Amino acid sequence: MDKVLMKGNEALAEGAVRAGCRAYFGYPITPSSEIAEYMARKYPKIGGTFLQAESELAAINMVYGAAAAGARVMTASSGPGISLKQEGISFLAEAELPCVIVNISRGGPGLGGIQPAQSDYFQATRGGGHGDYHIMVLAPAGVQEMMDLAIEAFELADKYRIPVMIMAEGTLGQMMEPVVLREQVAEFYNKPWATTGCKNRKPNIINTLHLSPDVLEQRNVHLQNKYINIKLREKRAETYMTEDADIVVVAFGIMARVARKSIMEVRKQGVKVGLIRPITLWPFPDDVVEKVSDTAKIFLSLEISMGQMVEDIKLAVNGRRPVDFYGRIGITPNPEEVSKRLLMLAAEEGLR
Amino acid sequence: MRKQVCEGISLASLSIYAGGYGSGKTEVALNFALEKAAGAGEVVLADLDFVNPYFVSREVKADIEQKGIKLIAPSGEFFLGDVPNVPAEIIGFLRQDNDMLLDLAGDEIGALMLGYLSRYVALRPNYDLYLVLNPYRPFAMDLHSIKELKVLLEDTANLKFTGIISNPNLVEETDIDVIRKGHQKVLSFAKSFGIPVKYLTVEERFYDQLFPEYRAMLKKLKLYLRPDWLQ
Amino acid sequence: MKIVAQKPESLTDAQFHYCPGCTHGIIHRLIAECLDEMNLRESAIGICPVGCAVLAYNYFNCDMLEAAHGRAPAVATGVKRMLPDRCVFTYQGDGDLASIGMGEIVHASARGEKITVIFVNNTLYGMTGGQMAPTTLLGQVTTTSPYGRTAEQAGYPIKIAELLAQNEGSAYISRMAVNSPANIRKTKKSIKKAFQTQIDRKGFSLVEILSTCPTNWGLSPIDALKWLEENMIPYYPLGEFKVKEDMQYG
Amino acid sequence: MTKGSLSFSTERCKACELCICFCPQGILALDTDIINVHGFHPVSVSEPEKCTGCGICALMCPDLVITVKRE
Repeated sequence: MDKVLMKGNEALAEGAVRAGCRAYFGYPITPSSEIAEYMARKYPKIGGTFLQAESELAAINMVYGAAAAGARVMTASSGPGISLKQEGISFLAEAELPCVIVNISRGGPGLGGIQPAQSDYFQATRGGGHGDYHIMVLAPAGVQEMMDLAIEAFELADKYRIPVMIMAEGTLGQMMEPVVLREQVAEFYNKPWATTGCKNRKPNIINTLHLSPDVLEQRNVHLQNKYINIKLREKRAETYMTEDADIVVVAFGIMARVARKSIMEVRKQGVKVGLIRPITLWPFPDDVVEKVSDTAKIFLSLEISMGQMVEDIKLAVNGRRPVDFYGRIGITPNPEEVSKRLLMLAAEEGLR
Repeated sequence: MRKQVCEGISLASLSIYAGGYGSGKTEVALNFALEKAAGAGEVVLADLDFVNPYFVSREVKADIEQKGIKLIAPSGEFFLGDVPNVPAEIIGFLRQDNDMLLDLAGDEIGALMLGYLSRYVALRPNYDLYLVLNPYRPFAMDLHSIKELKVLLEDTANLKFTGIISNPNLVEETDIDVIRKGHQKVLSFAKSFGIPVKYLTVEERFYDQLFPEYRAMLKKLKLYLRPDWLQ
Repeated sequence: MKIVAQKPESLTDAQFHYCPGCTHGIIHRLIAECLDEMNLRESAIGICPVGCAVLAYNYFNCDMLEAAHGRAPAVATGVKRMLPDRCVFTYQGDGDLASIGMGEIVHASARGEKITVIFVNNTLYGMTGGQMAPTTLLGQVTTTSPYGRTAEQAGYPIKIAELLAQNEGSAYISRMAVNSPANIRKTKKSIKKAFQTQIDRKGFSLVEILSTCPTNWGLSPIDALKWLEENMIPYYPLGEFKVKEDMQYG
Repeated sequence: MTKGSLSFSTERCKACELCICFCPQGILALDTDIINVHGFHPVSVSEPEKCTGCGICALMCPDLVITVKRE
């Protein structure tokens, strides 16, 4: 199969196109803008809707409208823009409107910087906006996966009627790798709930207001049941050399790539290290972590943040093993410094 | 002692690298600059990628300055910012007798910078404006798209291309076949534009095998900006 | 005997929750009558605001969406771009449209978004208990302008119809009132024109409708209509501010 | 003179009196003998024979209380 050399952002955008997404609403922000630029170029040629909104707020609400109309629709932004979108994401979650939201993440808080970071982990995995809700969060680790998970994200969104976020570091959005172009998705979910005009049926209403406390609680219970269902079925993680590992690194996105390189190095020096790479950040693959904690002696959360995912690992390990943390922000830790940290940890724990 | 450029007598060169996003301009410019720096004279490399400052020459500033290249790039706070910040000294350097290379950002957005500088570029007695092409990139895979890009770039830059640099690769997954097939494609594009392909750039691991085939046109590339954890 | 007036098909049987004498009910009926008469009910998709009309999805007998505060024009944009042959309208109050949703409405208009906006101006936030709105008149007492709105402290009331008429994308902009039988009839005609503008793909259409809030104004329904006539119409003149006949978008 | 006939969805009436104020014939009034489900005295017609079927009452009614027929 012929390969194409793509940037992560392009691969993700092309993945969306191949998933049948023909609507994009967005607002420019580095380092996510290529996704908008790709769609702006592509859609006029294949018949799709690209619209640069006046604000992130407008963009996410256009997504709300297009999703309500039954379309596969996407928006992309980066940290500060994702914060602005939270109002709409909360509404989308409650209205159960499927859509894909991309965060090509950069460092915060505030304007922060434009270099890669994973410090929007809390925002992404805890809901982000007001109310008791979750969105699904997928974390690709390579350019091919940017395309594959984009397609997967649309399938999951429609299957569960839930907004799905793809969170990828700025680096992954910008870097290039060869990609196999996936087949165009040909079969789509029926959406009898969509507001498309009530010809030959009763009117549909898409609403998030529930003034009666009973109804409000029922709605929340309904959402929670859906989340439980998703947790049962959709947790995803990749493991690497965890079977005999004393130290297990947990890292997602590009940090998992860095970790792999370090693990190979450190293993040469006799330290048994393995890797768990969460692919779904929500639902967090706590089952995999829990299982590995039967044999692992210590976990290391490796993040481009000041320590966020470490909390989910601790919840999964539930006190059975210590969980250490190493992270930086704006600067991606390189394999050498990760190796150094692993060797230090091994020495401290007498694992060498 | 720096000399001002005088028409007709200068041996100074100016090479400008333009092209689509991710066509390999920066790695090509870096390698060509280092090759020049290995010879004599002052080499100036201007990193004008303000659009999306990921994988830009200024990441290896210290390294290349050690090797005798003067790097012009946004400095201080703007070093890795996305604020357009044309270093004022670039105009001064353009008017001096030096070997200079301009590395633009991708697409017509990158070429806008050249539009801005074109009146100074025109003062140079000779310059090369290269279209860097990797036919494995989206929007660079067919003649129609390339043509669109070329026209857009030339209009924006207010200058015409003088040559093409063929840079066919799939990074780690490149093999001889990928290069040959890709280069064939670039040759056919070049033919329909009537612009010569000046160089074929390949990673150094392919150089020896391909040299008998392509001879002087072949240039080897060392990838300076590719993270080592990508393999 | 022929029927002169009855409940239009485009309204459900649900009773309005609005206060006695509140003119929201009249405006709902006018929209529904237009949908009926123009045979649009089955292709209509309405977007509700946050404000007193937040429950309007219970009343219109067509597909309805509830939007976040002020975002109805953005939501309508998303719907209309996906379903260009449907009739998409928003129903918004002055707080929703002229304050928190100012960005969305100005840009929907500037883009010439082919939607119809029904903008109900009653000079205050009715839902939250009568706070000052961007359209509150100078001197008017509200819970957040207890001594009367002053220009010094709160600036001047915004004239939305005039403002949006400036935009090239606006194809039909009017201001109407529902304070008398004659004005109600004119309002209905204007709503029809606005829908027709959308059907003809001419661009953005908006009808600003001066409305009452007897409860928060502290007036009887009939006195509220008088107050509207004496205080609002002089500052917010009625009429058509933009009627683009020739413009045709792609 | 044309003749009209009115029927009322009494339970919808909120007694706002807009119909009463605008009726050109002055033949509408609140029926103080009745209290509807909302606790209002709903509107009724006192002299039905005088109704012209002009429809202004229904035009002014915010609550879809009145159906008007005309000969």
